[in-house]
Amino acid sequence: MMSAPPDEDQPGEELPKASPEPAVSAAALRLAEALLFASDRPVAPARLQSLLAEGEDAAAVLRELGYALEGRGVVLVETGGGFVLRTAPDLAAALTRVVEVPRRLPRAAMEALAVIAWHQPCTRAEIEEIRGASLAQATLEALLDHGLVAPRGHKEVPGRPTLWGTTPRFLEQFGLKSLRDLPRREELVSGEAVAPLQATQPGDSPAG
Amino acid sequence: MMSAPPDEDQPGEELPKASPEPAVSAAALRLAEALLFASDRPVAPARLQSLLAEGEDAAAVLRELGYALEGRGVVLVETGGGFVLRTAPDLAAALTRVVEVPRRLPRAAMEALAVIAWHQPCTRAEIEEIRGASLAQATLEALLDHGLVAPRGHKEVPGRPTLWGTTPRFLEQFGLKSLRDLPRREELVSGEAVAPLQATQPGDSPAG
Amino acid sequence: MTDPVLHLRLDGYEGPLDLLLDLARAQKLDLAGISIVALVDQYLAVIDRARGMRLELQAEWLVMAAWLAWLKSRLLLPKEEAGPEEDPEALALRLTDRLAELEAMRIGAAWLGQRPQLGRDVFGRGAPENLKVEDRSGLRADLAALCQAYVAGRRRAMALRPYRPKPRRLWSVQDALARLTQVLGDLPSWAVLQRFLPEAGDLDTVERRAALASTLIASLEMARGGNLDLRQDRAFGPILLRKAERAEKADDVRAA
Repeated sequence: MMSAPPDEDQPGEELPKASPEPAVSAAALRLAEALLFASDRPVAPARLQSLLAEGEDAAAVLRELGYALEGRGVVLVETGGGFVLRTAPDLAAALTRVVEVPRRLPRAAMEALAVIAWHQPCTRAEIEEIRGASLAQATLEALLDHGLVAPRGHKEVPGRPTLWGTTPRFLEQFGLKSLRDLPRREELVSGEAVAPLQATQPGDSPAG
Repeated sequence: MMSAPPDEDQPGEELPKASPEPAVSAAALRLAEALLFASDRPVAPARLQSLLAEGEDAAAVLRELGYALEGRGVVLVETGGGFVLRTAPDLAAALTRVVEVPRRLPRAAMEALAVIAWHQPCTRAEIEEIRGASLAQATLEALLDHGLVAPRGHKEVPGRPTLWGTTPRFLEQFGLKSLRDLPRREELVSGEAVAPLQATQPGDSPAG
Repeated sequence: MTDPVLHLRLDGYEGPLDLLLDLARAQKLDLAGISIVALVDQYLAVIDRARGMRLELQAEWLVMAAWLAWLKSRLLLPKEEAGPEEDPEALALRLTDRLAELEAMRIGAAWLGQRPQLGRDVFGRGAPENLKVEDRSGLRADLAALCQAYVAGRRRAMALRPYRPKPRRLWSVQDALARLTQVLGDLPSWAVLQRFLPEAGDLDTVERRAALASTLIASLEMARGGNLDLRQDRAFGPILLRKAERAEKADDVRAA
């Protein structure tokens, strides 16, 4: 039985990989490997020790296993109070499979995008007027991040607000050849053409 | 390149195992080991193939990995439509001392499972006819809970009873490559597929 | 072999077939060679003994007992006395077949049971590593959703806007009089009444009808004053008007 700390203080300076410990049996190595493989959490040396035959030292077995695994697809890592086997870090990229999980745009973003699509170029104030709701900065940024909208100059009114329009990426996303492929907005909303938008009426301009 | 006997680590000229395959690179072997190691489900050769360099053959790599793991604590097993790593069967006794083991299936469930395995697809009435006893709801539920059986359509007779069959999980559970690995019924009866009869004496287990 | 089930617990068996199989095994290893008559006797003996102890024997056990007793009586009869539809040899064969099948399945269960089982004898990866990375940068949106979003946004905006009745631009009789007076001088001859309406572009139906009515009233007023001539050749026909040709044509109007 070994209750003392493992033999790290023993000689063997020149040979870093040599095992100066008594002897680690092949059976102990197998058992350690199987236990580490099957365990769902880090294996503390004490847990391995309880499986080993008299005279075998868990710490030495683990060290030997670590050597044996060098350069293999799997490495021994000490973590969280125990040892675990992990795939070699340099292989992770090759093994990782990317699964595309497309997201939906939040409702506000989708509506803002629709307003820009049908009323472009238009200012943020106009988008808010047309939707009847304020437009959060994050929403506009989300549309920018997706590359769906882009600035299209400035409106020549006091404050020179940015005008927004859709991008070629927008056409691609919605399978449009050109903006003319969008249904006319009178077809979507009855009375749309007759009632002029407040924002476009001179008296309602926020700056004026 | 595997560890167990240290000398085999060297890329020696004369390979101990005859490998008529083109060539299995050390990198491919590492990759295969890491891939299988990371997964708890059988990995189809096609999945490995997609990761390999041009000219490498997944089947050959897996065969080579199987050789390399022989006698180790973790071995390569073909089951349920793919390859998977499992702890070596002979280590069960040692490992079960530290790994939690689920209860075994009761005799009635094992027998019903056998009937389904050898007679699939079959109806509940057919299972009961063969066993000469009704099939308790709990028994069927236990098999379903373990994912060992699944519905396989309906039998086109009055009442359209459900047909039952075994699952890929069944193959995994019992380490079978495919249903063809089950001994034929004649082999069972003739004793070619040895199984101790004593284990099935009715007195051994409570009524299922 | 004579009495292998002296301390029988019937509820240890999964039904009568199970017991029969056990009894048959005690007779011989090869089920094809067992004596059906001996098997029946053993079964009946067991049931009899069990019935002495437990009255609540299940029906299936008793049904099997009755059927076996009947089968035995047929087997013991001379061959010619049994009808072809109830050939006792065939029935006995059917019984042994069933026993053989149950036996096979029991061995099958044992065969499965002694294989190293996953999670009991062999173990898979305890902490599998997730090799999947979700790429959520993609966008799920189509034209239908875009249209729907536009409609939803506009509908909400319209619902929010306070109701403002649309201002009616009604063409008054005064307007019509002014327009008629202004335009009439340029007309060389008869022209339809509709030509004297205001610019039609942005009038809706109601406004258009109102303008028509006021223009007609205005034209009647002017005709009364002798400033223009009106003419309608037939009922519901077009109403024509022109600048009055003073005095000499006044009769024509009255005639019309």
